[in-house]
Amino acid sequence: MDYILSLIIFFPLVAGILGFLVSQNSIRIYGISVAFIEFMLTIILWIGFNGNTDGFQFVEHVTVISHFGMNYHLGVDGISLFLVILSTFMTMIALIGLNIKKDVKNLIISVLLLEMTMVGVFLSLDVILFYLFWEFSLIPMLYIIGAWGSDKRIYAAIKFFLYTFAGSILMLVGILYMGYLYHATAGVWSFSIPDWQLLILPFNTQLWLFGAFFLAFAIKVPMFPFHTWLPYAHGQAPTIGSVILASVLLKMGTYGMVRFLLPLFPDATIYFVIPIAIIAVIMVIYAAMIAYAQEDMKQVIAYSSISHMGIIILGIFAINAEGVTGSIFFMISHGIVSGALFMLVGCIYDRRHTKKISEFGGLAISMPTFATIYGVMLMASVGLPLTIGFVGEFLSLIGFYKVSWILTLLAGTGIILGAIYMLSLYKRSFFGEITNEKNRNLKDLNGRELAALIPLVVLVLVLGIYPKPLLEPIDFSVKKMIVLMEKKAVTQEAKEFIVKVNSIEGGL
Amino acid sequence: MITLTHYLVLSVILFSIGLVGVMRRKNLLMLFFSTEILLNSVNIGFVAVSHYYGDLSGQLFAFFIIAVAASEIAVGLGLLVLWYKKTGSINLDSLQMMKG
Amino acid sequence: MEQYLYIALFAPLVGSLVAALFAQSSKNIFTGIFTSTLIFISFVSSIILLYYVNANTIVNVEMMDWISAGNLSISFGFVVDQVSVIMMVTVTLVSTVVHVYSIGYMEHDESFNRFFSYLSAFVFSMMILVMSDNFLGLFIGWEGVGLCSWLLIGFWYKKTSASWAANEAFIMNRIADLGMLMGIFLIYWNIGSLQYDIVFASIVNLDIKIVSWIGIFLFIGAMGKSAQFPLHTWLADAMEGPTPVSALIHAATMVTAGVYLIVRAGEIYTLIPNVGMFIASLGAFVAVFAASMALVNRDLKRIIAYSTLSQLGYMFVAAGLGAYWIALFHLMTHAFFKSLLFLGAGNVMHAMNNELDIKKMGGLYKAMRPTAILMGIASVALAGIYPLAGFFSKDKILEVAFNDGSYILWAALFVGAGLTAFYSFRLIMLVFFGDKVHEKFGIVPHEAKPFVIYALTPLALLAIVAGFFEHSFYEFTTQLLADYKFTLDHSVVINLIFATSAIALSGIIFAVYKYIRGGFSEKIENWRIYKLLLNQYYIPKLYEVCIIKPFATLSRFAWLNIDNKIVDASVDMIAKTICSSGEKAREMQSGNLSSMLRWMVVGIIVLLVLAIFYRPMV
Amino acid sequence: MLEPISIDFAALNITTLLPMIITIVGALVIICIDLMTKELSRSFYTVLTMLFILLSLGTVFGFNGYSRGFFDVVLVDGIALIAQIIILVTSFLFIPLALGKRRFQEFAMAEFYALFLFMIAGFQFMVSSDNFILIFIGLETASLSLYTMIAMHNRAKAHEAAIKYFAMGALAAGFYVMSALIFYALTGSIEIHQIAQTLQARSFEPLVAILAGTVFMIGALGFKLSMVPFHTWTPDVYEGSSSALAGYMSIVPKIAGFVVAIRLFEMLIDSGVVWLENILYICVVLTMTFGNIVALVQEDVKRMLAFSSIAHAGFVLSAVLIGTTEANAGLFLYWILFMFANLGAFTMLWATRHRKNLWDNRYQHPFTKFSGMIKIMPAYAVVMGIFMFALAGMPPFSVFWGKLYLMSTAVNNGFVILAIIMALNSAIAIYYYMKLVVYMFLKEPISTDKDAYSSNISIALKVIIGFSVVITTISIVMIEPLLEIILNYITLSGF
Repeated sequence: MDYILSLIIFFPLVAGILGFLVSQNSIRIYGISVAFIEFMLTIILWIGFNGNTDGFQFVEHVTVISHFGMNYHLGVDGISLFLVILSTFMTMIALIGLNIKKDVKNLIISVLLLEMTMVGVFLSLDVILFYLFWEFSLIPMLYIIGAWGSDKRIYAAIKFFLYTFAGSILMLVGILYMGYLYHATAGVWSFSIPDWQLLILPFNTQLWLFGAFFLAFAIKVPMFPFHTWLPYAHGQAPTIGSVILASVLLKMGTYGMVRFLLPLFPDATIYFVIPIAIIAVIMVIYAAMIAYAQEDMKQVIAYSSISHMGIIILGIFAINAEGVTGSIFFMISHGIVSGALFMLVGCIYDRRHTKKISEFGGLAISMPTFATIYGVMLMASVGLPLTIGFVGEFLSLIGFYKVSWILTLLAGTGIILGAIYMLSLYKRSFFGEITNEKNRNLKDLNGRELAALIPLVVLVLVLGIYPKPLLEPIDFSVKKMIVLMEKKAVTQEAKEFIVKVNSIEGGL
Repeated sequence: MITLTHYLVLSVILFSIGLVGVMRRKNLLMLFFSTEILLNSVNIGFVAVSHYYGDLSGQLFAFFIIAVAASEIAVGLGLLVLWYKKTGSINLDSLQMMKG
Repeated sequence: MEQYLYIALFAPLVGSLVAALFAQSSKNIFTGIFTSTLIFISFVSSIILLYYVNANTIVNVEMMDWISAGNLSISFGFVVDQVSVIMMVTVTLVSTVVHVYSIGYMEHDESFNRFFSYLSAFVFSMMILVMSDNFLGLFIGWEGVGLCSWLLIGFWYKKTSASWAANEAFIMNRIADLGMLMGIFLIYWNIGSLQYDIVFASIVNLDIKIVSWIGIFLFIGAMGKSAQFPLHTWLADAMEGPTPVSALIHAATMVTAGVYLIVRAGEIYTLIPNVGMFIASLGAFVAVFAASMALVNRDLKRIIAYSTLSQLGYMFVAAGLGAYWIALFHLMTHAFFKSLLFLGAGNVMHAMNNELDIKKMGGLYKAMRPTAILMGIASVALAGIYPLAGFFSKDKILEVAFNDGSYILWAALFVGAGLTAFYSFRLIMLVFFGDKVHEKFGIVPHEAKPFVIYALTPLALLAIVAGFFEHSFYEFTTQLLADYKFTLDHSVVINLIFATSAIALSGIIFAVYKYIRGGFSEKIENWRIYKLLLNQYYIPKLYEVCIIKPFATLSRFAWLNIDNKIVDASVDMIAKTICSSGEKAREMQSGNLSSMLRWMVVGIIVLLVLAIFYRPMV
Repeated sequence: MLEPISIDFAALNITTLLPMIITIVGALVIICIDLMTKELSRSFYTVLTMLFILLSLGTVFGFNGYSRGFFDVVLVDGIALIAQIIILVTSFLFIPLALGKRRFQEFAMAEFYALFLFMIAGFQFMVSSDNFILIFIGLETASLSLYTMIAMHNRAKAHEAAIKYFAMGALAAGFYVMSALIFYALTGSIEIHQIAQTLQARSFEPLVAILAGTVFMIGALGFKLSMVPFHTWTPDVYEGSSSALAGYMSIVPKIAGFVVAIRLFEMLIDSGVVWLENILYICVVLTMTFGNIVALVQEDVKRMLAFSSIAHAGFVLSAVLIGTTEANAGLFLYWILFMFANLGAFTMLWATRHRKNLWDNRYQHPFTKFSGMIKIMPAYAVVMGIFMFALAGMPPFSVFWGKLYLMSTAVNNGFVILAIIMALNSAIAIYYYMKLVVYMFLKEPISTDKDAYSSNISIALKVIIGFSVVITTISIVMIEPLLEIILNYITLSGF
């Protein structure tokens, strides 16, 4: 078990490179097998994971560039564990659901490379290594969107790439500056997160560094007003691209916030809580309204992602165990639910080659199973209790309530607006008589699609009813982190804030 | 009495003439002449300064510049001939295949 | 004993899941019988539990953990106490009847199996709602019944109006649910737990302001589910669903969940009489407001729906004024007679080939005598005539209002009682008596199947006799709920009873008198007030114009103009600016040797000039 | 005054000249062989050249540390050594490009190889001296050889490129000697270290004159380093010359220029000439930005690479501005890593060189040419993609590490704004590199004729490409030893 993290990261890479040797007709099963083995590896990781231990586990540490303090440093804790599992799981599901025949080999190899980078981002404890995977993840995604997307795919791919690259390049400066500060304080070079977490920074420095990191994460999430790449990327990407993008890549941004912003810059974080929360609330409402106005089924879900990410951010910036744990759980649940929704849109797109809502109507008549699964996912998306979507949303909101009840109330309108756009989408496409004859004889979901979707449905329900196995380790790590934040905070207000939002009594 | 300053002023004037020539001349050959004037103006300066300091390295430099100028013009003229053979023109404006 | 709890809770779920397996296959009578049986089992378990609770054993189980994070720890916990067991019995009883009824009612529907799956799922959600021992568990049921209501209203999803109504119901409820969530958040952050017992034990220690806010937020939740003004419009539209659904969900059970919540959280509301007064006032307003709309409506089901709305108002008056047991009592009796009324209406609808306009019916008494009798009983009960159930519960509410000194409320309820009696009998008269208008449309009415009628008899029976259990009900529930002290003189009470009965009777008599002679003249339809009532005070219109349309327009505006033209365009503009500056800078690269040389010289000259004039601090 | 000069031969320390002597002798040998027989193939000359380069490299490795020789005009210090190593290794890797499948006439001529070796010798002199004369001689030897080699490609564009390069080079030479004259007039010396001492002793008075000298030196070196506004030759010359030579030109002349810049400018900046620091700051920013934004709008890959090399030069020039040991190490590290990526990219262009301009009237390598390459020749596309991302500074490929190190240096020395500008420029730069990737991977092919893309590919080229791909990809493990070596050399010479 000592090197399991390296194994998890590099297995898809090696498998991807070897994939060039596999012939075109077997490559799909090859991809699924690799993804399955990878998923099993992460499950083994979970089994081996000790939920009650401080700090990171399965740590690997090899010096790579000593002059520079860059190390090959991996580790996992409750915060990253489930995001890793989510990545491998959704990759597997997306590959099972894959329905592309054109150049499928290149596609599958790209997906495997992408899987490596996603897992790498979540497992890296060295910031340079983190940045490396973070940036590298853009390349396979560029290819996936640009080569297998719809008409405006190249524009969308370039936009996605440039936007996120431009955002993260400033983070690089931030990283370097942070490294410099660490060197100046500790006397040695280090880019390792556990080391950095011990570094206490003056308030003004924190503000600047916070800005540099935040921008990168905000674009990735994507936060208003940096979100415009997302609808294009989703709108044009092939199903598998959208699934992975929505379920994992966006989570990299919020993961970054939890991993970097909170423990490294506690004072700046607390300083910015309200402005960021306001942006998050705008995101929730604004994106939900735009989602309502969409004419394309996929765009509705794309904008709904933005809306939901707003609540995740709200949870993160609640700075209490309820909120942060909730938002991490919400990342996972949103990953599963939005992934499933994109997959469902993919199913109908495969049949009709259009995503326009006005082309549909009455699909429930011709495709009842499809409609049922869609309905389940829709309910999870609007956060119905006992589905996976509720737990995270509830915890995020309850967490932020302690910070500001009025903003929580406004963000809470997301659950209303979410119901509005989702139900109207469902009504327009599934209910009513069949108005378009092309929809009359559509085939219901086939075995491949069901194989991909049923596990998601099961997860949506099981984790909605029994989220404890996930919540417990997450909560443990989050609580540790909050204690650390309180210790590290340099300003009195920040300390008081943390104590305040983490204690019962006194509200409104 | 002609002092160092006079030589240097002469050198600067010649250098400026050379620069103006480089900027204004459209004939390749004339352009080469201008560059020669540039180099030789510097030579005057070097010799004068060398004499002023009683240091030989300036004159040494001047000799090297002369040598380099000679070889430079040899290569330059070679290129000019090539170009003339190809296009029948030694106008600078004819050299506009590549731009942008 | 726990096993009875689990049976009562999960039997409907099992039924629902089994029925769901057949959801896509053609009609199978088995699903109907199976689910009905399971609901009946649930009912029996509830009765057994009632017996236990009566013997003063309160059952409280923790099934398993659900959410825990930070200080928050919530588990699936269930409690069977005096309040919840009453609700359980009521719900399962009505559900059993509705299930059996539905076997007949839905027999020609292609989605028969799916219907039973949904219906049982609803019962399960409702059981969670009433049995949970914490607010979040209640919220599960709360949203669960919302989901089932959405599924069932939109059951005939091919009808656009049905799916529209379903969405409206869901969204309206969501608005209220947000309020409820806020209440839950507030409770959590002040008490640290959502368990009823812990919350009620420590609520007294809180600042009254906070308690008021909790009360207000929870009541907002209740307003949505119980369709109180201004969130009432969905209930009338919800009549698009199959009639058994209207009977079960939109009359007997789900809509009363709001009342249940207030009753359950009675310990909070007793601390904040101001909020209680507000609730009561709103209830009284709705009681009259809804009744007035029922006066003129011509849609059979909508009339009953408005009547439900009005009766919910009554319950809120009682709950708001602190007479929790009375609210619960009216809730129970209302469940019996109102579902009976609806199911009877279902029979009528079937007989009339799904025609709903009561002006197109008439004279059905001959063809459908059992139904007519059942509906008559229900209507008398609704009107509050001794000795039927409605008399006892409704009269008590008026008494409470009077006792409280809120004479305005009393007056409103008093007027409401008269209106109720009038519109109930307007309906009866127009449907069962008078001219056989339906013959013009070539409809031949027929009575429902006997087993359907038999299924309804328990309800009829209860509608008649339930009132006599008032005293034991009082004894039973006040073990848990706060008692309500009457301070009125006996003579005043007697007078009040007479007054109320008088106005109810006069309402009935007026209706019978008027409609036996052909009803009102056509002229009345041109009255402004008639139009106002017929258009539901133009409130749906108002929502349409002021909320739905602007929201859609604003959404489109935000998308097309803000998102595309400002946010996205400014991003593109940055890229374009960089590119166009590239194009500009490219001109430097003219390819002309002279100009290239000139650039070099210019560079040198500029630097020289800088060397002379630019002197940074050294 | 005229006394017999007696010089102890040992004091000449002639070994310091050994690396240059080997290359010069090599050149002469090649000429002699050519005189004797005309029938030898280009492969013979190529390999012979490589051998001489190897020999020279061997002698370079023999030095360790600071030594002067040959009347103290030759200075072999750390940066001279590291620069020589870079020059020789780059030359060693580029000369096999002569062995493409197609026959170009310049490679058939022995003179080409002789000139190549002369050029190397010239650059070697340039980097291993702090004497203005020797630097000038080295510069001119190298440049004159280079002009000739460009012209030997024997196409109209090559001639045009040679003439342009030549004319501007002559002007730059004028700037150079003018600068030397000014410094000589001010200090009476033409040795940089003596100039430095004298100037410091006089506490930089008269400043205007010193600055004037500096300005002309900026002009002269700026030309070599293609610094804005002295860069205008770069795209045209790259376009005109063969890809092999263009790639070479983007590396070697610049490293020689950087070494001279380090020697002169850092001396001045370290002594507190804030003016120069500010001007360099502006130049660095201008050069980076200009290179990048014009590269954005290019239609031809080679021209795009030319502009990108301007941007890269600007990026690296920041190291001169920062001027610490760390920064200089960063400069060399960056350049080595850049060399591999650039080698690969230009070799790829070279490999796809076709006799005719199939895709565009003017350009050999327009972007459209590479449309859908992934479908026609997937391996090529992937390899080219790797080089593009490497050049763009995408982790984990080579240039990223150089960029990281330089930016980190900037941050560590208080140039945070500069670091941010560098970062923003990288963000712009990614676009045009990605443009090629977009063409290769995302567009549909316009022709499926494999030969059109591989007309010049040969084993030698494949080996070179393979080598650079490997280095570019696994560069992460090379950083540590490379930095070790570079820092070792640099601290030896005290920069």
